Amino acid sequence: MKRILFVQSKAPHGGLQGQEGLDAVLMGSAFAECTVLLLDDGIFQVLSGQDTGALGTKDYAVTYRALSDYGVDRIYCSRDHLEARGLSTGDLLVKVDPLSDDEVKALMAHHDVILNF
Amino acid sequence: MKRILFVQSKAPHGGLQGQEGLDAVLMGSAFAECTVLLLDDGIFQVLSGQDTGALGTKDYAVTYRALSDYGVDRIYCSRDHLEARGLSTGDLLVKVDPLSDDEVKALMAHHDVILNF
Amino acid sequence: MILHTVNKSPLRESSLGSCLQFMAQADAIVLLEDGVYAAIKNVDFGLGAASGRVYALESDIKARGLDARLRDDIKVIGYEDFVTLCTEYDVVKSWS
Amino acid sequence: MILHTVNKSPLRESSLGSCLQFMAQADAIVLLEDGVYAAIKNVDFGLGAASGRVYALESDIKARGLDARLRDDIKVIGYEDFVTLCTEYDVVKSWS
Amino acid sequence: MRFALVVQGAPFSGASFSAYHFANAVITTGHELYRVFFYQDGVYSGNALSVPPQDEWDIQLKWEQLHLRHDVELIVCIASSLRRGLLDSTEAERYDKPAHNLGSAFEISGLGQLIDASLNSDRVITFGPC
Amino acid sequence: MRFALVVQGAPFSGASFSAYHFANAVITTGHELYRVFFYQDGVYSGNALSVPPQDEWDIQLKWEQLHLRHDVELIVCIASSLRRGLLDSTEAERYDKPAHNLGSAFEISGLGQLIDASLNSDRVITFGPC
Repeated sequence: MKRILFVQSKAPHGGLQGQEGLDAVLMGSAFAECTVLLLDDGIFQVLSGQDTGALGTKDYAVTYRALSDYGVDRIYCSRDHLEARGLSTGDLLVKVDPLSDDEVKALMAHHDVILNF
Repeated sequence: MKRILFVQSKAPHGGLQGQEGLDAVLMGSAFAECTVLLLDDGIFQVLSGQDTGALGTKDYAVTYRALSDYGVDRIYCSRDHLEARGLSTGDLLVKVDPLSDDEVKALMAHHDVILNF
Repeated sequence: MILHTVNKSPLRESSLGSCLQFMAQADAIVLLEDGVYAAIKNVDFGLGAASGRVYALESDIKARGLDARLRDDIKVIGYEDFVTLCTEYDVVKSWS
Repeated sequence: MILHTVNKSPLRESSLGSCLQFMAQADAIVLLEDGVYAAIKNVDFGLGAASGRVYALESDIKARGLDARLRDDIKVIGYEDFVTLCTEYDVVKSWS
Repeated sequence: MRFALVVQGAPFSGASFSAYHFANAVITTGHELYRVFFYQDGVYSGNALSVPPQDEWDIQLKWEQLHLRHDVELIVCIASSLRRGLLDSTEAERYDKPAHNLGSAFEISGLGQLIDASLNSDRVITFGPC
Repeated sequence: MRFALVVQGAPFSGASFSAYHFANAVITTGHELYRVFFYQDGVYSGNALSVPPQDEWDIQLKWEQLHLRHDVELIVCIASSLRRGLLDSTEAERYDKPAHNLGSAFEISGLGQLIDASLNSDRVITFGPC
């Protein structure tokens, strides 16, 4: 079974990359072993407390909670990028495992395909 | 006569901002006193030696040379941003006056409208 | 006096850095869209220099879940306040 | 082994920085589109760490007038070389 | 005061949403909205063929409603819209294209409208590209 | 080797140009081009109504020529293209839109094609968004 790594690196709401990246994960989860890695501003996508009512964009972050139902039970992020944003895992709306730089390198090398959003 | 400052801040060929920004300057020159300020990667738009033959985008940088014919005889840039890119005015295909940070502030305050590309 | 607007995340793009570099003493900043991430507390993006003159749009703050995570010197405003601010400064300059 | 591609200017966006942060010893980088600005000489964008393993696309270099302004440890390649490179690495990861 | 807005970002980059909210605020606070000029990727806001999902705004429709309710002038720059394939019936005919896709509330015109807006407004606000 | 390309950037961001050059190189070096999947702003490359100036490439036409010459599969993602107003005749009818604008060389399909391409190609190359 091929392993696909989905890397989210863009902030939510300032563009559709995050939302359309998550759609790709949901589709992939039915056919392959999928893992999600949050880098750079991608970490902001799982920040708790998002409310897009006044803005008009979709409140898609909650879908991250459904990932485990789709068999995607591994969501990682860069510990360095999390801390650079003054955040901790307690700020996130879903369970995320922070990784050291070397662990991120190993995770990437462990996959057959890397899709980037 | 209103004074319009056109700020170019994007690199060429990786998008149309620079090219479409220059089009706006040409149009503006017929109706108002126009000045061009190159900041950040906008400085790369007037780098000499550009050749887009293989790429397929437009070699529009030469149009900067025509600006003086349109009555736009002042092109400025940030000296700090020029040097941060390892460049000097000798690298540029048109005469550009480098400004200190304070001179840039004064230039912006001197204008009625600032259009950004 | 100039009102600067910034709509890019400070960690991802250089827009805020350039804005702060060329911002005069009497100028002010409005953070909108991804620009509001610069207002997050515990992280220094250079906004201290403009303390008291930094505004952020409420709808963008809320959409990104930042309302309880802001520096205390940020003034959260609505669009109507934004319009009024534009009338109080001579020129509006966007950094994107 | 991973082949990393970067298509953003290092002074404007954080893509190259993140790429270098997570690039392993045996990996290589291809600079394309605005990414080629990282190959400009006299300015340090951290490429020294990957010296000898940094490639840049000729058509992007020429379009931007950089051919006479490159670091000497940059390997300028065409698209066919780029395809071949992709076959020599296990995975291709884009930073954008 | 008289305002002109310049929208340079594509619909989903946030620029068009922000500009729309701002345009409404100009009207509700009693100021005058002289013109909204869509330039570069901003012209995509005028695409009448867009079909957003139910739970997302249709920004093209929002601008159209604003135009109908408050008679706000929505100009898309011809150079940008031709390149990006936003055509009204006239341009579709001129370049013998089989169809056109510009919303009826939007009007194709030249860069002169941007300069005119700069000269004849008290404030020009830009909603930036990505 | 078998290649799949993912184009996520809009036509003028360079992504579509780079992907086109790369696609040609895959063919000329004797490899197999399994699929080009246009996602997010990449779908704008399929807009048949675009009218670029003479001295600039018509990237939609270039992709069409590649498709006709080498029978390369060009897929645009339905979710992205509906949102952005890139419709073929079927989708235009389904959402009763007055026209359609997708080039005939492009085929609308779902995200499954991206996953399939990832599973059945040796290399997947992404040409990034802005």
